[in-house]
Amino acid sequence: MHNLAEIIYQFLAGRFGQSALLEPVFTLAAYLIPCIVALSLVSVISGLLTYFERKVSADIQNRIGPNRVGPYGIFQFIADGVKLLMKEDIIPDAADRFLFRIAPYIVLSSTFLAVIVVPFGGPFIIADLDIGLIFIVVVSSLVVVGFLMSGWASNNKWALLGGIRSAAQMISYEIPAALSLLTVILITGTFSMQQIVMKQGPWPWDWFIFHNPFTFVAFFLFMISGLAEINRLPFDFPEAESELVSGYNTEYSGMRFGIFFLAEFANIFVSASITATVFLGGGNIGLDPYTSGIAPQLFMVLVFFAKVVPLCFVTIWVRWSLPRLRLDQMMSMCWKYFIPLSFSCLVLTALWLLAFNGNGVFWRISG
Amino acid sequence: MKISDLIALLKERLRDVIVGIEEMPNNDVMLEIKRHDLLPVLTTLKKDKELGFISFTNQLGVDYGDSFAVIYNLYSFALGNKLTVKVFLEKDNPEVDSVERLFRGANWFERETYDLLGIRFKGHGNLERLLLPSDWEGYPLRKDYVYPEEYHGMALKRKTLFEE
Amino acid sequence: MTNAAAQYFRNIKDAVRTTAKGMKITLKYWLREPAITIEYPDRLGEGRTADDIVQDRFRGFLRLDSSICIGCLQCMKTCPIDCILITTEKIGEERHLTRFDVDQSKCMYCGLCVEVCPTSAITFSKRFEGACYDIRELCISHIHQPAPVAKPKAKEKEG
Amino acid sequence: MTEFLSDEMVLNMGPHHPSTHGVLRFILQTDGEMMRRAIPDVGFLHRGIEKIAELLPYQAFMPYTDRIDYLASICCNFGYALTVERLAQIEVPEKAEYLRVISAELTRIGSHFVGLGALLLDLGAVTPFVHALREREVYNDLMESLCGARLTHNYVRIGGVSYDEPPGFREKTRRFIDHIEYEFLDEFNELASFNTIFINRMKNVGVITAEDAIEHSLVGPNLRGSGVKHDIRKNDPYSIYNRFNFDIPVGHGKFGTMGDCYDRYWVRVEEVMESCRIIRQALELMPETGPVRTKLPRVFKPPKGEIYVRTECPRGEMGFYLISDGGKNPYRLKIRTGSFSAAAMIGEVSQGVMVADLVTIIGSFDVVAPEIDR
Repeated sequence: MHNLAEIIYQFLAGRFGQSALLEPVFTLAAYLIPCIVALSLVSVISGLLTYFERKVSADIQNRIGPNRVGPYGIFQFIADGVKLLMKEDIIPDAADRFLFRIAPYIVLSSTFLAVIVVPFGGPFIIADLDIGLIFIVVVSSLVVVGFLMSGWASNNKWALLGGIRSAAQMISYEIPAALSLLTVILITGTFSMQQIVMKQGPWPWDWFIFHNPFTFVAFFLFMISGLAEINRLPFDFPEAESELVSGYNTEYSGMRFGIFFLAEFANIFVSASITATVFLGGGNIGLDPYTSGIAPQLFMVLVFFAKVVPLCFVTIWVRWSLPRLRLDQMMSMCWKYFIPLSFSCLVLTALWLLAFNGNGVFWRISG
Repeated sequence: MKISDLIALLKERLRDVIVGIEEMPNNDVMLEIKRHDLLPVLTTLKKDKELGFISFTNQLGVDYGDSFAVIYNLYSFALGNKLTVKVFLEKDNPEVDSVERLFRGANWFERETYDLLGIRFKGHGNLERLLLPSDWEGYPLRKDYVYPEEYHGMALKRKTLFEE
Repeated sequence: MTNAAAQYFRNIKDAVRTTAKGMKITLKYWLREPAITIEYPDRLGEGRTADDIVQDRFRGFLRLDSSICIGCLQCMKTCPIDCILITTEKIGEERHLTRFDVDQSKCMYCGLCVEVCPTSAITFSKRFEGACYDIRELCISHIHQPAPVAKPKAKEKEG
Repeated sequence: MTEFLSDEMVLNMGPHHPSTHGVLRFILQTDGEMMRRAIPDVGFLHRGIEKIAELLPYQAFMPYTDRIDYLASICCNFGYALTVERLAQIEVPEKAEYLRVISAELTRIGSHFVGLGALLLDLGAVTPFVHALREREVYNDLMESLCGARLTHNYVRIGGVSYDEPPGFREKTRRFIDHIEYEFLDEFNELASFNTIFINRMKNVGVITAEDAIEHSLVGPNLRGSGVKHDIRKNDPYSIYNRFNFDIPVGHGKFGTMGDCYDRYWVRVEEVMESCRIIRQALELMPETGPVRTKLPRVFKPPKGEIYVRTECPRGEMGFYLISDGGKNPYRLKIRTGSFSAAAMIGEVSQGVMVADLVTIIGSFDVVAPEIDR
């Protein structure tokens, strides 16, 4: 298996020589360095996403948006982060202090765990697990634990309602999201994210979204259930500021709130990158990600982000266009529409593959 | 309906109970009745097919100095007429039948009148202060009301800046 | 049965159609419509001040032209919240204004004093930036030393 | 013991809750997301306006009427001025009547924009709210050029209005209402009103039958939303409203049952269009010049008497019951407002709905807290 850790390990081993003493150090470094780099990268990306969101919403609403810190206000997120860090960290008296404190980290870590298997294009993937996609599905549902914890520990009824809502919502929408991802797995036959990217091609007709009509539907099903998974409007029930004040993070302040905030935007990025990887070909430019030179590899990264950023924009755009559903409508939407549709997509894709010998609609062009 | 016709109709329907009936400015009729007649009269006004004063638009209490009064403003969609019903109450025992059962909308109006004027409504389901805090003393809209200086240690008047 | 199925797909169609319509509008705004925000207070544009962004009739802080004030006390009497305090004294032969204070922290900018003034001595300025660290700064004295009141013209006195 | 065994949870919604439109408090008895009861608790904004009226001369009370319903201050000014004028039988100049109607209808548009936008904001749609407020900003500028204030206008006086129209006012107003009627509302409806999610949130929620609405003294758009065709401007015309040609929009179950939240919402949207019609006609008919104010004696004393005058405010009928003892202050002034009965009704219709629906219901009644408390 190729991944960043291995490359770094080999680089270190080549530089300092093999020895039994240094091996654990190399291994640790090989795994830690990409993790730290990727995580700080994701933090910066989610910070930029907050800026992006504010700017887009301002444009949609005839406003200007952040424009004071740095050119066009681009460093606004840093100022916000500094402000949040300096704020007092208030823990309510009646709160369960231990749970209250660790809940944000659980939310954040489950988000960042998913980043591990996201292929940023080329060889830039922290760990290309065999079970990559399943890993993401599993890890992203850990967020629920954090939300429930924060809702319960706050000892606030609004927060509790928010926590319960998030549990109900995320567990329900896990199913259509996973099922629509499975349609692609039927085609690839592997869960490995890097393999999924490599099985697609550089051109739109090579992508799995246009493989057959049912993956096309599955793409939109995944997009929407992804919105529900990451608690974005029209599915932002756990927060629902006009109903539940601020939902699970009502009682949080300072950087603990900032961590929730960071996790929310990191989630947008993760969701968009999964969509880009699975359905839109990720960073595939038709070359082998490992053996080609550094220039094509960086171009792959560029291609990957060129796909992720529009998807992030769609997430933000939807939020500023639509009202929120009601809880029961959200549930019935999931169980009446999304799960049947995603199941039928799965079955119909399987039948398609049987009938057309595993080929897609554009198999003649894409070869 | 013309005001004179309405007065004639009301006189016919409520012959025995009318204390006074007169025209008011703005196309209105003022009907004065005795306290214990209030509920039957309003019931007649509402239930009577021809009158049909089904809309309870307003209710207020007044402190006339030597007596209290409760005034009801009704409206009839059928006739297109307004009607003002007035009941005088004694100063020392301001109590009148509640019409909450008859007009559900009167609920809060009566609570407000109780709150601000201290007129009690017999038979009201939940006669508590509505606008003021439940431990407020006195009834502000009474003419002899003295404005308190403070409430729970909070000063109720700001010193003017001119005193500096 | 077919009805229900048709309804099912019609629901999906409706949801997609109306959502797409709404998103088209927001996209149009994102791409095209300019911001209408005025960047108060520091980026109002070339040579514009806070006074320029309000309309001509704007009811801002009260302003007194003490040279034409006849000391009739009408503004003080008509003020619903008593935010004007005027004292006059007879110094020598003439009446003098000794005090003309307006408590701008209390004033509700209703304009009754301006309307009632027979000589238009008290008028609205366009100033509205009243933020300060001490509320006492908002109690503005318009007379610093006793000033003789203006003689009312006969005609204006009637009005 | 049963206290502990019941599934009931008491939630305290407000007074500082994002969607209670001002300082309004509800005590919710809920079973999870389902609500058993919502008990409104009002009075946080009680300023004793009726008591203040007894302490002030007739003209000096005018600025206080702004504060009854701060979103529609001109309509409140108008109602109070009308009451005093009818009692004292003061003639109002022709031009002042037109200026009053135009400004009152503009205020209705501005007020409905806040009402509609805030409802959408409660349902999570932020953009339509900001768009509605953007248009309200134009209205604010118009009113500022007319009377110098943006929120508490205090424009109407007993016996007229305070200022004549500024130059260019007609042109600007015409452009504003053209924009509202032909461009903005279409876009707003596409963006928000006809959105499936929005319709599903609104339809069949908080249904009030016509009988119930009358029984509970509902007024204005809330009453008309239940299908009762009753508008003071038509049924008991005041000022010069009988000169204009306009319709009374009523709810007819556009998407769900008659009298649901969507009907109340839609009645308001249609009322904006009707107001535009009235303003357009009034701008045509308004005389170019003329006095705008009748001179009143400085110490104004209306004759002894009692009067009840109702006017149509954006939140329904606003009634002023004025008792004059011939003195220079009102003896008693009772202000009956639309939000007052609407707030009482919220407790009635919100039994057995979800918490999210309560927010919808509060928004659809378009209550303004100071108008409830006065």
